[in-house]
Amino acid sequence: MKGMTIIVKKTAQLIAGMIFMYGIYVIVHGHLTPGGGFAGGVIMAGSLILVILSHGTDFFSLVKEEMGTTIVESAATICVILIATAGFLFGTKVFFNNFLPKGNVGDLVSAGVLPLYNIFVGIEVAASVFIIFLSLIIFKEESPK
Amino acid sequence: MKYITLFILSFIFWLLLTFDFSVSNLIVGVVASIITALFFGKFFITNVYKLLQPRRYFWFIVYLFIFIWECLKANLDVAYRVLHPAMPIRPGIVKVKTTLKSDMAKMLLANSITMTPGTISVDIIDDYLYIHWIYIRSEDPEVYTPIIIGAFEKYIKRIIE
Amino acid sequence: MEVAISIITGLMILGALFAIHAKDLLSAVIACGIVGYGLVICFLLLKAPDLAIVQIVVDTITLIMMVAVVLDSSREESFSRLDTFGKIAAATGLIIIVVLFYFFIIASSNLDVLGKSSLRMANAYIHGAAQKTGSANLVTGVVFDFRGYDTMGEAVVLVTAVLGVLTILRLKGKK
Amino acid sequence: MIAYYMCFGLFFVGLYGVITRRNLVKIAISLSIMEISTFLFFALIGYIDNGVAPIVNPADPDKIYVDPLPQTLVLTAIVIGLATTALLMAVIIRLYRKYKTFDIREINELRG
Repeated sequence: MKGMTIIVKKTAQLIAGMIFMYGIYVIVHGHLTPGGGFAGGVIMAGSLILVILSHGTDFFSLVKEEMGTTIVESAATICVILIATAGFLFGTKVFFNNFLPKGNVGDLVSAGVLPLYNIFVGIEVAASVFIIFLSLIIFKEESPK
Repeated sequence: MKYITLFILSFIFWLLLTFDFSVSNLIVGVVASIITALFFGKFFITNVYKLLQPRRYFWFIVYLFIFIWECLKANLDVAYRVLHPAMPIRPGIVKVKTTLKSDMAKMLLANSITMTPGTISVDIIDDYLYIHWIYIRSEDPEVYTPIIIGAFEKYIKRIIE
Repeated sequence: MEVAISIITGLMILGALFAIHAKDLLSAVIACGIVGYGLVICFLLLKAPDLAIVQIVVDTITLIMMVAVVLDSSREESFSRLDTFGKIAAATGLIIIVVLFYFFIIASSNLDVLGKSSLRMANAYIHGAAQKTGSANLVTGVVFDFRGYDTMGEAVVLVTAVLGVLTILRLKGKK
Repeated sequence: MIAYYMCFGLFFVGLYGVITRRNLVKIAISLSIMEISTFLFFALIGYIDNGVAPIVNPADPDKIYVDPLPQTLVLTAIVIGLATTALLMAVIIRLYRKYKTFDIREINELRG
């Protein structure tokens, strides 16, 4: 897949890291401000898509990247279920039990396991949106017109 | 080197976003900046030592004022053309040769031209910028080149090259 | 508030009608973007910033996907005269729509007036959630704590959809 | 009340598109329009007059908050909608590669 012109390339180089950083901010502060795992994950995927679309890559690195992203996605989903099961093992016997100390409402480290759920769901959403995009590109490269 | 620069820049961005200087927030910011640097350091700009030279920042501030002045003039010009009953427009695409060499400088020039009302940069091919202009004053390259990019080019050269 | 939302929804309806009737598929896809971004403004007016953030990013990515599908095709919708079967289908559709609208008018007498409604669970969540979960953002608290099963099911649906996309697209077609 | 009627009008526009169009991309667009009208309906149900966004400020507890429950349901529904749209797009692109058309009637005739 070909890249775009110099204007888009250079702007993407400067901006993409900052967009990724903003996605992390939305995820990590998800229990304090608007946002959370879903929104931040899609923003992170958007920054990765921006880099791929503007720079362009060859077929083999796309396939390699897709395999890595699939593993990341599955691992994140398993982590979500593992945390839920951990809640089952500690304290009262309830799935999705919030077993960590809650802290003060409004602090960054508070709300028990909710930030961990946010982080893993964010990784999972980012990885799956990125995989969908990658598979569309790979399919296009694979079958010439 | 560029990994470290991206790390510092994204940490500054994190502090601006949160504006919270507690220990936990700083630790999370450092971890997030490391992740960002690992992912995007490969794509970041190469000549990062230029970020350490103070005179470039001085010229950048001067350039901001020049840019705002040019933008105001162009705004009034476009407003005159829109409000005039006869609509004196003569749109077309012109090809401008620039003396700037680095890609970053070309990007900044193209973005400045696009943000000025009335002109839009369509593409860059080698040293030539293709620009859509709302009123083509003349068809001679010697005449229209200074009108479009003359004000920006010398300052951008001092900022980036 | 009601007037503002009605105006924006009216614009969304116009965009939707244009999207359905446009001849060029690319402009149809872009007109579909009007509906999505109008929804973002509605969410902001209805005090739902979480949803606004998610919707604006999801809509952009949906647009990217649809444009990617449309761009490498012939882009034009082939219009032909409706035959008898098409006419019957359209007439049946119109009848269904009219009947549904009649049922909606009957059912709408049970709806509360906009801005006065309050669900039974709402008060329990609003008063208890911040203390019980320790999360300042009530939506996050409800998503991951009280409604954790929903979220887990959502994650599984997402994984399944990705598996489906990979399976469909990586299949080598029969020669 | 007008807002509810407009919301249902949007739903019926989507339904009309699904029934009358024969182009697969148009059908996908109409489905996403129906989806969007449902999201809007949920957000309308949860709105309370003079309410603020459901983010608790511990210093000031006596505020009216908008109902967080419908927002939660919509939050998961939006992401699932993205996934289903992606799946639909994958099916459409696969069909186009095989039959060279988006028209469902022609695909029906060409099948076999």
